[in-house]
Order: sequence, then C-alpha cells, then structure tokens
Amino acid sequence: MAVLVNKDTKLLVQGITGHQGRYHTMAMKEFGTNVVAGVTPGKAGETVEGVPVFNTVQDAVDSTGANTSIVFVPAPFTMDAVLEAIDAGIELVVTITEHVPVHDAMKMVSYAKMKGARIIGPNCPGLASPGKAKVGILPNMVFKEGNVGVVSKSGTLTYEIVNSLTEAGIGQSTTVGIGGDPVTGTSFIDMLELFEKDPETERIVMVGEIGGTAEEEAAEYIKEHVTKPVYAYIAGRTAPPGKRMGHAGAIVSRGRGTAESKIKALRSVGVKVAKIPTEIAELIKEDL
Amino acid sequence: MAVLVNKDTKLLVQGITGHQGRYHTMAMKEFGTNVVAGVTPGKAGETVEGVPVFNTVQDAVDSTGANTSIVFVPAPFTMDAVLEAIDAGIELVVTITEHVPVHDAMKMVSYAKMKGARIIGPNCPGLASPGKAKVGILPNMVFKEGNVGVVSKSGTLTYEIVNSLTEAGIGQSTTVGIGGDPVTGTSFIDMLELFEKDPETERIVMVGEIGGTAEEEAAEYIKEHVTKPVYAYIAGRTAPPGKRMGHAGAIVSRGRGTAESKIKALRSVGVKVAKIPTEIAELIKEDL
Amino acid sequence: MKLYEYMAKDIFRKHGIPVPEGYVIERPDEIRPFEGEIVLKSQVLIGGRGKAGGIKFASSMDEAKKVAEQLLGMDIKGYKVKKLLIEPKIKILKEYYMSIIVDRSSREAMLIASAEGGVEIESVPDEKIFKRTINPLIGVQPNVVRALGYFLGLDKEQTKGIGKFVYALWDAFTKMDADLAEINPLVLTPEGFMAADAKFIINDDSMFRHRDIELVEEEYTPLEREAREKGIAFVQLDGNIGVIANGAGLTMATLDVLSLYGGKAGTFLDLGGTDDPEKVSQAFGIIGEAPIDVVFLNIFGGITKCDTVAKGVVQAIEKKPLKVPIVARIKGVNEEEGKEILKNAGISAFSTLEDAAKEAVKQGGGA
Amino acid sequence: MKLYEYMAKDIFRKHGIPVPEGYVIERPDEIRPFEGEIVLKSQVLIGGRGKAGGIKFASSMDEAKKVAEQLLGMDIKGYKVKKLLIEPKIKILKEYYMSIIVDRSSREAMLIASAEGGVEIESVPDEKIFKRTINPLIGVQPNVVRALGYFLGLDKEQTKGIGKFVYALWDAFTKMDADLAEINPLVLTPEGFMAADAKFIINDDSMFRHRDIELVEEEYTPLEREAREKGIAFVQLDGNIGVIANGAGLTMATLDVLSLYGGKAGTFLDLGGTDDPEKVSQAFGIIGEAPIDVVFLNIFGGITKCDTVAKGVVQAIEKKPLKVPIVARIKGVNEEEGKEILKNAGISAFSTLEDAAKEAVKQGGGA
Repeated sequence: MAVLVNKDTKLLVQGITGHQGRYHTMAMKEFGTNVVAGVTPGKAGETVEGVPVFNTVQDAVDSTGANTSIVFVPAPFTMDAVLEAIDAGIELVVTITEHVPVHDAMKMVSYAKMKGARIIGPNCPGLASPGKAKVGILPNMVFKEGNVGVVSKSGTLTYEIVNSLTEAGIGQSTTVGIGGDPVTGTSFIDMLELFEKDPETERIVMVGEIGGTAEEEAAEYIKEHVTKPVYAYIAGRTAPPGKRMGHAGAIVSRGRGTAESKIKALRSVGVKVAKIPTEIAELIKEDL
Repeated sequence: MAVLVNKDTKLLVQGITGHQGRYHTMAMKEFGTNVVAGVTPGKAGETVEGVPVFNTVQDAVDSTGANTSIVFVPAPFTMDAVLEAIDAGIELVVTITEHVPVHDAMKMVSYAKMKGARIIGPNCPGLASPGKAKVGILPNMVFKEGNVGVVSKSGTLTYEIVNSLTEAGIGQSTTVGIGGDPVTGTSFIDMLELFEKDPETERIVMVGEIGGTAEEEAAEYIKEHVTKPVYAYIAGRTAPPGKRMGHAGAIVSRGRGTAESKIKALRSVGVKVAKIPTEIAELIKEDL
Repeated sequence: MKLYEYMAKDIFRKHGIPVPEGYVIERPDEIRPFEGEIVLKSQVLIGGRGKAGGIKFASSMDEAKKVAEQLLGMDIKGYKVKKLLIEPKIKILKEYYMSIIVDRSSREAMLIASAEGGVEIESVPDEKIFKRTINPLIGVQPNVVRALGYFLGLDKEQTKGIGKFVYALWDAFTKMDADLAEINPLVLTPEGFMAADAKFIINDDSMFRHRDIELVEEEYTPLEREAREKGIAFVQLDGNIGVIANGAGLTMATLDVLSLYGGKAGTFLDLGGTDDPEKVSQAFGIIGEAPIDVVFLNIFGGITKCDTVAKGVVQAIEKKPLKVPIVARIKGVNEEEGKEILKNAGISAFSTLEDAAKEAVKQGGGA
Repeated sequence: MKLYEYMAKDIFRKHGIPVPEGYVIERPDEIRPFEGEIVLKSQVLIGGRGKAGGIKFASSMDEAKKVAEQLLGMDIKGYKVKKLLIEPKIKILKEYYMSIIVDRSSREAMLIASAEGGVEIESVPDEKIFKRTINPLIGVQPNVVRALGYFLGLDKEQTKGIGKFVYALWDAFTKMDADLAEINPLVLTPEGFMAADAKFIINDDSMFRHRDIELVEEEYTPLEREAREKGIAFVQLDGNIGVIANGAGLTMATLDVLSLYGGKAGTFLDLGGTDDPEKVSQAFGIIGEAPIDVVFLNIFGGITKCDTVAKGVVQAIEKKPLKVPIVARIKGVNEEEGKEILKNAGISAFSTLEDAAKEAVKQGGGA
C-alpha cells in the first residue's frame, strides 16, 4: 500500500497534447503509471504515447474508467479543467499548473470538498510512490521504494532531498509535493494524517518554507495525532521580510511566516529539523 | 443508540422567541431533549422556558457547546439561519420552516455538504428517538421506545402511522420526517443507510408520497444495501396529474412521480406496501 | 407560478437571451402594420396549443385581423385565449431543445438539451438528450458548454453562440428563482440562436422576491384562487366527497382510502397544523362552495388537539351551515372530547379511517 | 500587485464603497480651489507615511501649494513621492478597521474588523478583533453582518450601514481578485461610514483578468522590474553573492546554506524548470547587472538535465562574459557531463552544496 496512488490508479492527463502533457505522459508511463486517457478539447480520436485522447473528461471516464487526473492546462483555464474532472467523478486531481489565480484556487478547493474529491496543488510537482505509480513531474530516477513518506511545498528541493535519501539507501513510500501557493487543495496536515495511517510508512519527512502558518499548524497536529518520527527542513531562514521568494506563498509579511517560528514549533513537538537539506538523510540514518 | 439524536444532543433553538419556537422548546424539553440555548438576534440575555437566548449561533455554541440546531425562523431568512448554524460548527440542522425558496434549499444543502453538516428538511416535522431526544414538532404522546425506524415525507400522516404502531405495541428507534419539498437535506436513502447501520433498528418503515423519484431510488438502494425488512405506505394514489397536493414536491407531472411507479418499484425489491396507513402495523405484526 | 409565453420571453430578454421582437394584443385592432409574415400565438398555460390550432400565421393586415378574431376567445383544452403574442415569422435552420430545471435527485439544477427540438422532450430517446447537473454554488462553467457543443454536433462558433445562451438562461433561472426555464424550440436562424418559445415557472415559495411579476392565476379554478388568497392549500377534484384533513400526506391518504371503498374526492383541503377557528371557518367556507354531496373531515390530533379542531368546526358550521352532511373521523390527542363536541353538533365521528371512509362513500351515494 | 491609495479608492468607488471625493496631482499648481480644509496624501506603497510626514493638511490655496511642493519629491522610507491624493478633510466621529484577505489556513476568505481603527491591526489585541471566514462559493451572508454589528457594538441602523460596506467590499475583493482589500481607518462620519484610507493588492496571477488596471511597479528595483518583464523570478538582496538556482525552494535553501558559512546572498534568481539557453542567457544578463562579487549557481538535475543547463550557462557567458567568478554546484541527472562542460569553460563545479557554498563565500571575500 501507498497513499493516494497505487496500482489501481487509472490516470487521465488533462492537456495531454501540450509539450508538458506529452513529455510527462511518457515519463509517468516509464515509471509504471497506468495512463489510460488524455483530454484536449477538439483533439478526440488522436493518441499521445499510445494513450487515447478525448474531448471531455466525462467521455474519457466513460470509456476508460479513469479515477485520477493530472492537469497541465494553462492557468486561465485550470479551474474549469479541475471542476470538469470533479464533475466527472475523478477522485484525485493533481494540478501541476502554476500561476493559478488564488480566487480560482479557493473556489476549486471548496468545490472539491463539496463533491468529496481531493485536489493536490495547484503549482505542485505531484506525487510518486516508487514501484507503484507516479502522478506528477518529479524525476523518475531519484526514487527508491521504501518506508519514508515525504511531503513538501517545493519541487527541485524535494528531488534533492529524496535523492539524498535514496543515495543513503533510504527508500520512500510516497513523495507528495503539495505546492507552494497560498491556497492548495492538500495541506501538510492532510498528508500527515494519511502517512500516519499508512502501514507502509514508518517515518515522515516534511519540507516546508517561509510564508503562512501551515508548518506551525502541522506541528500542532503532530503533537496530537502523529506517532511516527517526523524530520523536517524549512527553506527561507535568510529571506528578508516583504520579499516574495519565487513561490506565491513564500513571503514573510506582517511578522508572520518566518522560518524561525516554524522551526521552533516543529522542534517543540519533537520533530528533528535539518540545517541543510541533505542533513535529513543523516538524521534518519542516526535513528535507524 | 439511536440515529442522529441521542442523550449527547445539545440542542439550540433558532427563532426561540417566536410562538412556535417557545411552544416546541417546552414540548422538546418535556420529551427529554437537552435544550441548551436559543438564538434570536437582538434578544440576547432573555430566557425562554429557562433556556438562555443569544444574538448569534456562534455565541450560543461558544457558551453552551450546542451541537444540534432546530430552525423556526421565517422562510425568507431560513437559508441565512441554516448557514449561520453550519458556520458555527453545528453538525445537524433540523429545518422546520415551510415555504423555503427552492433555490435557497439547493444552496444550503450544497453548503452543508461542503462543510460536512447534515440538514433535515426544510418543511419537515423533525425527528424523535423515544427515551432519548426529540428535535422537532412531532407530538410527544404518539411514540414508544422500540426497534422500528420510521422515515417519512409527511407530518400528520407519520404521527398517525407511528401512533398505530404504538397502539399495536410496536415501538420505534427513531422517527424522521424528511419533508415533502422537492429539495431536502436528507433523503430516504440517507436514512435507510443510517437505519441499516443502527444496531437498535430492526425494521424500517418508509412513508412516501407522489412526486419525484426518491422512492424509486430508495428501492434501488434497498435492493443493494438494506438487509432489514422494509414496510412502506405511499400517499397520493388517486391524485390527478398536474395538481400539487399540498407539499411543494407532491405533484405528478410529465408522467413522473406516480404512486403506482413507486409502489411497483418498492414491491419488486421485497418491500411490503400497505394499502392504508394503519395497515403497516398489521404487516409488521404478521412478521413478528 | 407558471408564466405566459410573453412574460417568459420578457424575462429572457432582460437576461440577454435573444427572442423575437414581439408584442401582446387583447383585441384584433391592436395589430400593428407589418411586412412579410407574422405569427399569432395564443397565450394559454397549457401545452400542445399548436396542434389545438392556437398558433396561426398571417401575411396581410386583413388576414392577421381575421385570424386574431378567430383566436381570441377560443377555448384550448379548457383555457380561454385572452391574449395573443404577435411576432415576425422567423427563418428556422434547425430546432433544438434546452431547459434548466430543479433536479430533486441531485439536489442541484440540471441543464437538459437536445438536437431534437420542437417536440415534447419526453418523446426524445434518452441517448439523444444531454443532461448535466449544475451546482447552484458554482454555476455553469465553460466545460459544460464545451460538452454540450460536442453533444449537439456544433462547430466552435456555434458552441460559443449556444454558450451565451446557456449562461443567460442560467442567469434567468437563478435570479428569477425558477423551478423550470425551458426553450422549446431553441432555433438556429441565419442570425444565430434564438428562443422561439419560452416556458418559465417561478418557484411559488420565492414569489416574495419577485413582486414586480404580474400574477398569473389562470391555472386555478375560481374557488382554488379564493383559497390561495386565504392561504389555504386547496385543490378541486372531480368527485363528490369534500375532503378536509390536517397535513398534506394525511389528506392524500384520505383521498386514497376513499377510493379504496369506491368513493371519489371532490376536494383536497389541507388544514395544515392549524386549529385557529377563523382558519377552520374559512376552510369550511371554501368546501361549502364546492359541488359536493358530503364532507369528509379527517383529523389526527397531535400538536393540534382533536377537541380544539372540533370546536372550530362547530363554530364554522354554526356561523354558516353546510348544505351537505359531514362525516368525521377523529383520532389522537383529546379524541373523546372532540367526538363528543361533534356529536353534540349532530356530526357522526368515527375513530378508524376505514369506518369513516365507508360511511362517507355511503352518504355520498357511492358504492 | 499593490495599488496606490487613489487606485484602491477608485476600485472601492466603482463597487459602491463610499470614499471621499478626491483627485490626484503631480504638480502643486494642479490643486483646485477649495473651501474649508483639505488633506494632501503622499501616494507611496509603504505603510506609516503619516508618521513619516507624508500626510499634511491645508486650509488655503497658498498653504496647500506650499505643502504640495514640500511633499512632492519627498523620500518616504526609500520611496519617492510622485503623486498626491487631494481630499476634503472629513469629520470623523469614530475610526474602525476592516479588511478581507485570502486566508491560507481555511482556504477561504476572511473578514477582519475592529472598533480599534487607524492603528496597525497587528497591534490590536486578539479579543478586540472580529474574524469570520467567508466561503468563496457562498459569499457574505446577513448573519455575518449581524455578528459584526454586535461585535462592534453598533446599533441596528449602523449595522445596516456597515453591512452595505461589507457587501461592497466583498464585491470588490472577489471581482478584482484581491489578495487583500483593507480599509484602515473605516470612519464613521455624520453622513455614515466612509473609507478614509484604502489598501488593495490584486493577486499577481490574476492580472490577466484586469488589464485595465494601471501597472504599479514601484515596489520593485529597476533590475527586478527588468526581470519581471522577462518572466524571471528574481529578488535583489543586500549581500554580495549572486545566487542562481532551479526551483524556488532550492534557491531559498541555497541562500540559507550560504548564510550558514558566513556568506550573504545579493540575489535570489530562480531558473524554474527551464533549460532553454535563451532563458539562461537572460538570467545571467540580470545577474551580471547586480552589484555582486561572485555568482553561485546551484542546479539539481531532474527533469532538467545538468548537462543542458551547463551548456546554456556556457553559451550565456560566451555571449556576454560576467565580470565576476562563477562557483557552481551541479548534482543529479547527467551530473558528470555537466561538470565537464563547466570545467572546460573554466568554472569550478562541486557536487555537494556545502563545498560549493564554502567556496562561493571564500571567493566573495567573506568568512
């Protein structure tokens, strides 16, 4: 077992005929993901990497039984694509697209909640369960099957950390990039809950960054609900207030969202916080 | 155990200072319900039947820990009252008010789903679990504690049927009037699911009426999911098409919603359908 | 409240839905000079008026006036034509169907459309009907329009055109609290899509938000209208037993039980939860005017007590005696007291619905 | 994008929020004749301009022009005053605070208000702040306004007045895709409530829906503005090491690691997922203009391969050589090939972030 994706995942790629859609359809198939359908309006009947393309998500679901979707469509149309997936009964919608308007993000997250669907992202690299399936744009070669669950706001930084785990011989159950936007469908707490329940996950790595209070809230949650060891890295210790560090959410403003506050909160509930990204592998090794 | 209400129910009465609110606060207390608070904007500090009144639901919840609400406020303001209850974290909102605009009903039902709350009604008599609690306007004296779960679209007709059960010595676990409006928060299927799971409920009585296809859908559900014996009565066999029989939902139009179709669907899945309301007690007695 | 076609089209126009430029007349001499051909459409609330001869064309003033004379006052399935909607005849390339309704099962709205327009949607096979629920909190989204375009076989430009239609119809549906907003046929003309016909039902419980809409009560009998004004739930039926009961479900059940014993109800009158003597009086006033042979009163006392209702009944008939006998069935709280009160007023009161129903059928001269 | 007060007030006015009748000037002689007293407000994006002397009053034309002359061109915390908003002085009975923000925790909007207006909301104790999340699909409902009225101690009439404010502010917040819409102080005047000040941030990712809004870029340095135009995520910092990395998280981590070894970053430049040589070229063009002593390139190769990025870097510096040395850290897919390419161009490339960081700090003359 792994969380959110597994061998039963039947993946639909929304925006499959675009550059990113095509490339990652191939990469996900190589990882072992069962990609069953693609959607691009007006392109029904085509195939991409052997995957049939449909005009609408409903058509794709009716024909292939797709239960999970990955969204590559441009930001102005992302909300519509996500709502279309939810209305067609897709249970997990992984939204890769960045620069999605924050009001669109709020609306689609509310709608997903109403309909009992889960959104990961927007502006996220997706997730990967080595040996099972990948729904995202994370590089295939950094992963190794194992028992550490990784949840992160970042992309490349996560690959770096996962790679260092793999190099240290520490495999992962599932790695999830939840995205660094202010409003995302899945939070640290959501993932902590899933990892805590997952029998295959023995340890949890959390990669946070400045901005918001999600890490502090996660610390509260860990205190009450998480029994598995948690390791963390928080990026942005030296970021000056008022400056947005790339991610829409990564900003220290009005005295909130500092790395110090997050690190303090996590340490106070027993989380081991690494000083540099690659130190996480070392901290885990010490505990093994 | 009973469904939806029990001894842990802490009830808030919205519109407590009105005529209906006052009367039923008394009646519910007599039934044994733990009525902890009332809300009427501008009336904070008053008491009704010994129950403290607050200006807002949030104030009431903060002060009393209310977890269930009954709504008596007039139809034009019902949606707002229900949304206020949901936002304050109330889990079960029993909406007695009739003549609620159907678009308001759709909105509040969607909102409840998003927030994980349950609405019963609008335009319903509420529910009663004898020996435990009543959240509604059903007459106290017709009930008797027992193992039959009753779900109904009607008010008085339900009292009549429950009374005949009681007179025949057949007690009830919970009786729920879901309301006869086209859009209601809780459906036959929702209640069948709860009754099927409830260890205290051994038999289920369903009181339907013409209009819509909820009874047909319930029959489908019974076929797949309900193992307990179900008994039904359907009102409106002789109602002419196109005429609304009191309830906003009770109308046979465009060939849909006839009593025949409902009775046929229910009989086909093994439900015993009574010809006259009081026959239900006899049908149950035969099976005992 | 069901609206006349011209009222529905007014609403459509206000919400941006293209409709033919028309006007309403009540007399033939109100027809305005025109070029080409016009259509004269009888304004009645019943469907199938075309087949019943309620829609005619004319290509000259003389002909138009003659046709108008013929249509005005005409009886269509029991409805008298009082108004005509006059519109230029439209060049129709293709007919579609579109509606938005309140969908009970999903508890959301539902968009329904078909390329088979102009016929009753019930007669169109399922696979030719497009159906999508629309959540009231999110509204119509572009993906719904795209799916609709593909389903109807429209090209990109046409899909854009029908999209405007759907958004506007949604706007009218939600802002005007509709139970139903239907366009049948929705026609494709050389100038684009247009609503050739219009059906619109405003949710009765929402009328307080739409006081500017002219009241339409044609669908009710005069007696039903009187009852509505008094806030009494009353339906006139074609039997001879006048049924009064408390609660809609119980009243329906009473009708059914009567029928089991060979009787036929002439009224459905739901007293609701009231035992206010004034209200009971009004109810008996309505029943008294209905063409019935016996009144059947069925009361289950719960919150409303049997004796208070009985007192109200006695007061009502003392004030204005009924010309027909009353058979009563009284059950529930304070049953005995209620029976006693009725008995003193000469009304036979039973405990079981069956016994009472049999007696009512007998007194009504049936079975 | 943060708006100037006068732009924010324009938006407020359009959405029905009462604001003082004002106008904007860029020269003292643009002041119009007035009666009574006016206020001259420096238009800068930084808070605390009042305390910094950026807001002045005047009661005659002469005085007003003198004050305007003094304010225009003034420096407030590094921001130059280019425009003044001229408004009549308002009679203030009481000051309140109100804002709507995007709330990350609830993933909904949040209405915040306080009877303690005119001061930074951060300095107001929690129990004096009203907070209610507003779901974006349902919007502001009357019960929220009621609760707000009770909290602020308003009477029924005042609650109605502030309700209009909240609905209008919600309208502006949602229609204009705001991250933040703030009124501080919201003032009670003898004529009712009014927005005395206005702060408005439009969500950057939503600007494509608001092309009519004048672009404000004052909050960025000229180099940051250039980068924004090229679509490069770039922030200028006050250290001397020019950091380029791929991915926002990794770039931040690079800054942090440098600091661990005593270095200080002068730039934050996130290449994102690109290995397009043109984009890499542009990035080096930006870095080259920053006042730094060494460039620190940190690449983790995943989807983007190390060697393609390395090729892009070499192309970029061949086209336009940097005046400072480059220290590189290359790790991940095709790491060795990437290192080889950089080595051939004279760039020392490390595998571990620690080693590379130490070298960069050394070359930058630090620690």
